Amino acid sequence: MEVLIDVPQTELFTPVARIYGAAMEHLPQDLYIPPDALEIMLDAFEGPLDLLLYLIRKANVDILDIPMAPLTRQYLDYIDSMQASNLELAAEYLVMAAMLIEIKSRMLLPRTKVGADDEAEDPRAELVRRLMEYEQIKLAGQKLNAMPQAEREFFWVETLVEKSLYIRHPDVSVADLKDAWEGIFRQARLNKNHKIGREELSVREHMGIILRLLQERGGFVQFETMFDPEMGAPGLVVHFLAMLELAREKLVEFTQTEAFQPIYVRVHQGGSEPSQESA
Amino acid sequence: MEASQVKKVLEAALLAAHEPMTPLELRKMFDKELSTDVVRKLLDELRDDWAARPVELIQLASGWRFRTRAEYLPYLERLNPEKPPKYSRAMLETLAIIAYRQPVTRGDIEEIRGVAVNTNVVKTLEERGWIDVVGHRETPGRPALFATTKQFLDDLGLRSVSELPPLEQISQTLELNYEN
Amino acid sequence: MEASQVKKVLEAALLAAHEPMTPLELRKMFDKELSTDVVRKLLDELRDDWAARPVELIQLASGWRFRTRAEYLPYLERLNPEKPPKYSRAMLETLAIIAYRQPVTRGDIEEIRGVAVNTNVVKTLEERGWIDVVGHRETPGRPALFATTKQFLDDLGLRSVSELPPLEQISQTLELNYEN
Repeated sequence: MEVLIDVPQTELFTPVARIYGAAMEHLPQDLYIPPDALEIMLDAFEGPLDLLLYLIRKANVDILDIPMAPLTRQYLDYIDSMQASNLELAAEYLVMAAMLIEIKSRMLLPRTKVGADDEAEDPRAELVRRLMEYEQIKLAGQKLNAMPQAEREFFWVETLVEKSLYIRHPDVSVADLKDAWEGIFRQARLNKNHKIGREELSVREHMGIILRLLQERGGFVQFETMFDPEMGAPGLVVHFLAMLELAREKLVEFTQTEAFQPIYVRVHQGGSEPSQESA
Repeated sequence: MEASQVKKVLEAALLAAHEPMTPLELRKMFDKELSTDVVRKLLDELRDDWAARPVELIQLASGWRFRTRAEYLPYLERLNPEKPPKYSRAMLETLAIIAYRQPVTRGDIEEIRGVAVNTNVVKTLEERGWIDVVGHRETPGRPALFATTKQFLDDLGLRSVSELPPLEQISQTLELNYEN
Repeated sequence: MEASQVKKVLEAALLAAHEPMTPLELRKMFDKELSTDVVRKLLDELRDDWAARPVELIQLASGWRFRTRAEYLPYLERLNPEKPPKYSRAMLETLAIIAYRQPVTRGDIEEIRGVAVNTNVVKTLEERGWIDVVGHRETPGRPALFATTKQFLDDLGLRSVSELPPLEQISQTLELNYEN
């Protein structure tokens, strides 16, 4: 007959009891436990099933073949000792005592046959079923406790995210710009003479390109070098128009020392001389 | 985007996550460019890439997450001398009943353990986010039915309840003995 | 303990830490076997080891911590998208004027909009790299001329300003109205 477990595995959790301040780590090893030992073990049991299981395991008794007489006697001794010490006795223990006595009395009676083939049920069957189920759960609880647990055996990784390192810019779509422009129109009630189409836009873009190029090259550039044949004919025309528009808006000026000499484009120089001259 | 770059983005997201993440969620980072299957495949690769490192990428009930490997516990423990609280036997047995027999009512738990269930035990497990009420049994009083949560599985490093350690087969000897 | 093993322990601790950790704290894991200087040196090495990864080890005033690199934040943002910020009307109108009428001075913008231009509006657009100064108009005060940049075109998915929607339709509507 194998004993699955020795004692309730209380040492996993807390000492069984304290005697004169010293922790008592193991329960008494004998089957017939002196009542005063049981008394201090009160808190070590999780209830009547736990106590019963302990008594059975201690007695090296197969759980399926419980000797009812000694078991019931021991159980009652235990309850007596608790009552004698004025310990508050949980109702569950009394219910269990009643159940044990009932089983024992039924075992004394001759078994009645239910049917021809059916064996009469052993009065201990229900108790055995409950004890086995409880033992299974008790062991499962210990297994769960032994499993690695978050923040106990392992820790989650969580690196710092500094959101401020990423500035989210508002999204702007082409439609937003169109809406904004139309808004300005509506508000300003501009008249129909304001007609802005693709052509004019290209000119305006090229005006920016020319100014940027002049800036990069020191503000003074030979006229021909401002034109890249790769722009294609329409591009070159727009580029030329942009040049003229820039001149008209007095943003650039052209110089040529004499006929057939290179023409230079330069950013309009500060001062008011040219405008005075033209005036 | 190249696979190596996708893996780096996944790595960044998972290292920074404060909860497990599913392939479906992670996919959001790529503007639906990638299928969930591709994300899953890359997660498998990422797990292998980290095989020799002190943290591991694991798949849990509610997704993927990085955690420290168990063998580093002895060192990490020294950083926080405060020991994590130990669970009482009542707590562990109640948890075991809910985990292995779910969904169960308080009455079912009392029936198995043979004692009344302490309200604090259930409350503590609920507060930890390990169990919750999943319904009511249609019997008088409509008692609440408890079950374990995804977080319980996550915290135990499991993908599903079926990965819980199997119950001891105590009943195996039952039939043999009845023959006597 | 070998240096490589110490580094793994440091890596595990820092990846799981919820706040920056000092070399003095980290040293506790090694039972005073290591000097703070050695820990510091290994942290420097660890930082270099992580140089090519999506997470970086950084030294802050209060200690060392792993942090997600800034370039991965746009992806992480998609996991929990916040409402995108929006530009004010003034901002959009100013941008529209610069885009459609470039090059323009601040005075031109004010004239078209009928209100003074807020300095911050121009500054924000410049900081975003969408507009810049391409020259100066030779009028008193030599006001700066603003134009849109290549970056602006790229960000809006345009190849050239001429791809902006033409505004002829407005004029047409206006003409129609005038005909009535």
